[in-house]
Amino acid sequence: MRAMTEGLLVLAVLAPFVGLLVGLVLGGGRAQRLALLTLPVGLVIAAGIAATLVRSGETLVYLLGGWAPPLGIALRADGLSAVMLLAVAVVICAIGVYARADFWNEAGAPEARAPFAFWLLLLAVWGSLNLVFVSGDLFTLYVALELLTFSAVPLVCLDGRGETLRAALRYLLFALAGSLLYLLGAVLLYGGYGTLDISLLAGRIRPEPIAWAAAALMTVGLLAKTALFPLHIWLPPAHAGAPAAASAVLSALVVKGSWFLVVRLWFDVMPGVVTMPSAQMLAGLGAAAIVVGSVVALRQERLKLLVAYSTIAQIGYLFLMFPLAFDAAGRLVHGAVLTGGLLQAVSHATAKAGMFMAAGLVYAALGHDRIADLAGVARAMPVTVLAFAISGLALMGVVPSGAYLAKKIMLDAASGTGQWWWTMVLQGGAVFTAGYVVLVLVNVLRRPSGPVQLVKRVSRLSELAALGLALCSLSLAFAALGPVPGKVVSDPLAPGELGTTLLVFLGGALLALGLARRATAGIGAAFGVGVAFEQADAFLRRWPSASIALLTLAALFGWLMLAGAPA
Amino acid sequence: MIVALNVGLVALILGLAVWAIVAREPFAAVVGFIAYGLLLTLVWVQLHGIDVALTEAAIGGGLTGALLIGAATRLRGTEAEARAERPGPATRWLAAAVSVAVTLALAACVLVLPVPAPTLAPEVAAHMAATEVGNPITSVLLAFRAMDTLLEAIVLLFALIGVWSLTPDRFWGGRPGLRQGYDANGILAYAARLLPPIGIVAGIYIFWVGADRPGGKFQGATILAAMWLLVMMAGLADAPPIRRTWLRALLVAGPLAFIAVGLVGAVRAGAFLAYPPGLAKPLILAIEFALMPTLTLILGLMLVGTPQRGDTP
Amino acid sequence: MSLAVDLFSVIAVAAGAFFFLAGTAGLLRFPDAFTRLHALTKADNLGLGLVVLGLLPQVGGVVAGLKLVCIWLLVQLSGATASQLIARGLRRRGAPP
Amino acid sequence: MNVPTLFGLCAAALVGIGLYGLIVDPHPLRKILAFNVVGSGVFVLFGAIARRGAAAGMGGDPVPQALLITGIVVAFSATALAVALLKRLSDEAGSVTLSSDAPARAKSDAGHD
Amino acid sequence: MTEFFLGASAFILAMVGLGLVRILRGPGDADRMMAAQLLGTGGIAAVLLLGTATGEGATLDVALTLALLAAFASYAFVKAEDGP
Repeated sequence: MRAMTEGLLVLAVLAPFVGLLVGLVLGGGRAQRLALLTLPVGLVIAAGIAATLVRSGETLVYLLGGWAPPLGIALRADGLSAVMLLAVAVVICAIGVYARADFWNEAGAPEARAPFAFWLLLLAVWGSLNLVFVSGDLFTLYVALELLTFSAVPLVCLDGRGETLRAALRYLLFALAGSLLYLLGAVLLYGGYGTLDISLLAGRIRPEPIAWAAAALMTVGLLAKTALFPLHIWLPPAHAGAPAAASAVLSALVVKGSWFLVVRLWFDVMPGVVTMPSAQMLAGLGAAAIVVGSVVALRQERLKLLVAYSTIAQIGYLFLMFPLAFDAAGRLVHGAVLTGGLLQAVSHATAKAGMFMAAGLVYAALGHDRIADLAGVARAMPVTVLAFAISGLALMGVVPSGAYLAKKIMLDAASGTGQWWWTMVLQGGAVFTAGYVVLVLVNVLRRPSGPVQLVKRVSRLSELAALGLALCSLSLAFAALGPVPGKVVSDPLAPGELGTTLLVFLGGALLALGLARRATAGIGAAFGVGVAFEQADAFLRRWPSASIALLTLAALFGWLMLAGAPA
Repeated sequence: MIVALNVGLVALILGLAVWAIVAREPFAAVVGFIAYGLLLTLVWVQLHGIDVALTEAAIGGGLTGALLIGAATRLRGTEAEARAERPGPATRWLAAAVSVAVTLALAACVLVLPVPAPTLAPEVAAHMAATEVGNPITSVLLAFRAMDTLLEAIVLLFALIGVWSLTPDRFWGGRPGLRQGYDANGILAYAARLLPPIGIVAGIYIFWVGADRPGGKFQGATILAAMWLLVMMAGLADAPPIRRTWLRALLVAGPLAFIAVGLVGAVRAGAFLAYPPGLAKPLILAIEFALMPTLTLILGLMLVGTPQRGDTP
Repeated sequence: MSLAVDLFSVIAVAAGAFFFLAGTAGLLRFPDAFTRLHALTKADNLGLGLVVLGLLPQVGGVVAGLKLVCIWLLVQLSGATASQLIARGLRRRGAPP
Repeated sequence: MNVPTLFGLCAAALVGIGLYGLIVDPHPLRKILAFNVVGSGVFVLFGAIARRGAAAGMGGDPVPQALLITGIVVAFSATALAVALLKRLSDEAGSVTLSSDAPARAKSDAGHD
Repeated sequence: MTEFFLGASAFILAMVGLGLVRILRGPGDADRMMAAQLLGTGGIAAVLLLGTATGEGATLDVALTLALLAAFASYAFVKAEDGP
């Protein structure tokens, strides 16, 4: 019986892949029906893994071929993996429901390229992500990362326009550079310790030059794939140019794969090697991502680009937990903060997918997504706007969203460890998020000068899928209350909490007023700041700057680990 | 003598790598890179990795070279545009500085690698008997780390799906690449009639010896793919339209068979990808046999590229 | 006997190496592309032939020997076809012969 | 200096050379080439590490050698995908530059106005 | 004997290197392509000598693979150059 439940780990990876393989042969409409059929199966498998884990309370391990590491490869699922598996399954299912309208191959009609490719690639991304979550071997993880890249890149240019092809090529090349740095680190680790198995390595690794070099190279390689500022060169055009369903996959899920690996590396492979200063730098990059991503998002004229830039800010959020998760002895530990970070990742995954779906629906209905011309949309498509608004609220961390609970946990840790500066970043980040959400909402709620022209009726099912994900994110705090210490959220509806929420909104509105492109160009100083941020972003997203930044960061991380190591 | 040889080899390799980066024209750089691939094969021989040398000879010397040469020839008109974007000296110096820093850090790591070196060779030797094959690399690839090999086939398939997804909509389902002219008395047609029979024998031979000596399905499949490409280049055969069901069935047959054998292992031997005792070698050979046509087709089609015409020949 | 065989190998391989030297020297000295490549083709193929000849008694076994000869033949074939094709392409585009 | 160390240092240099090309050369095809140079550097390093692990009558540690084969295949797939993308970009856009900024902005607006 | 084969291998490699320097500089792409093709011959000779010196029989298969695919890049070049 036990082997059966652990076999679920294999099935989680195999189910999407087999669906893809068989779908490729069936072709056209049948591939798509098979893909839709695979979605609930995968969801059940993920739920099964989560249930088994909750029941047994210990990490699931499956030895492939019966060979134990270091010779063989083990699949492992701990709480971290299970939560991500489940979250990804839910989001993929919602995207599947949403995408039926955009990518539909009629039963009798000849196979069409875009729908066929989309459904296969959706399964490909899913299987690759599941592999990232359960693999216990650094080389298998490298292959999983490449699988993820190869399935994500074609999603970017499904429409085949020159601009998206360019975005896809840029994404591919930068991501490949990142994977090589990761592989280089893994190779060094094998040279130093003779194994690639995560848990064996954790026991053998010591703070010494090989480990520092490997940690630095692998970390920045993964950051390049995650698009953490200032390595976000590829993200805005890729995520904004892709079809909405693909954008949701890329923005909500694909970047979480490499982020998850950074977490794995730092917390599970080399907690004794990475140091507090390097964690501070990682979170510092995250803080910079929040500021730059949010301000540049406010400056966008188009909704999808705004959402893409907000993704950069949210990626920054995901790295704030690292310096807060150190214990008194200066080691990274699993604990409440990691739970908080994970919660943040899940709430971003759901909310961001919902947001991109809503933006895609607006684009499809209006035939454009110029923010300045969105007046009246709220009346014309209330469900879509509601989905966008709720996603926005969830991202801001309004009660009872998952992000709210995550923020609480981290604020608690920040004050507990005396790192007041992260308190500021955490609070300020919500204000920035409020800024662009308010900007969009103000525009869609405005009274239009004439009747709103809809070029296409959007599918009600798609709207509900977006709304469902948004609600999911907004109510995550309830779902996660179990494993979290009760004192953190004693009374979410206390006057103080509501006051904070109001303040966040107010701050966001002010930011939107001051920095947005069109709203009020009159406020001179703030306007100048906005332009400066835009130019800095444009400079950093040039290829030479981004790649030099990549290697410089590797050197900095290496140096910070070396300098911060216990003598 | 061996030192002189190795130092000379290293000098040549570094020189060619620099050439591939700094040469003015992309085409010249690509030719340098092909020679570089040839020398890498020698490096693998020197490092006692004959299996790797075979892979490098087939992939680096053959397929990658042809792929890049084709691209460089076709993209000749784009050089001026790129040259105009060349970054200024400050950026170049900065780039050089960070690259040198990485090299120095790596060199330092190479010099402090632990002695004695950690190795899994004794572990492999101890458990090889259970896999019933004589080539340790094959033991690793198809038993100890069989999952990686399954994933490798899936990586190739993903890349092919990616290449196909770039098809212009009007050509979807059509034949990849351009129609190749056929000249019955041409030199290419001559080569394409003479070489493939030898190549097919050699490819199958290298696949067959792989169980017990250096070689294997992948190297063999690469040679077969190259022969298929040669026949297509000479216009003796045309690439199949990508909507054909038989083609797609062959493309997934290898991985599906691999997964099926793995599932049989889960039922009969207690774990996915485990082999029941006594059946290891036949099952390994069966997997390799099933993977051969799949890999050949994927490699060949990946080189031919995106469909650029309709279904009609 | 073994000494004579070894001597044969040494002489043949040395002669092969000499032809590689000659090919490279021609490459560096001859004036235009066609003569250069012509010289190089001849010299290299002869060089490889002599090396193969010298190695024949050393590899031990008929199969290995056959493989050696096969390698030489293959290189001959691909060298001849490739140079013809490239030269023809050159002429068609009007390069000076 | 022994053979693995020599080739290990060679690998370190190859990685640096390739990275430099990856940064400064604006042509995507040259970036693909540079990616392959970096990749081969990583592979040679792994090969040198495998050679250091020679034991039990084997000329090298077979585990890294087997992984190298997978690595070479993955790098080849990446190259093939990148080249296909590059060719398609050149066909579609008539230019292969990577530097055009925030491209989605101009195009999709123009398409619907 | 081993030393001699290694030496011959090193010598041929040096010749290959010298030739490369000359030819990679052009002037034409056809020259370069042809050069790469012909230098492959030297590479194959070097592999054969090396394999015999180390007594590793399987290097013959490496050389065989190289020989089979030796002209492959040239064919691709001619096809790309002349068009279909």
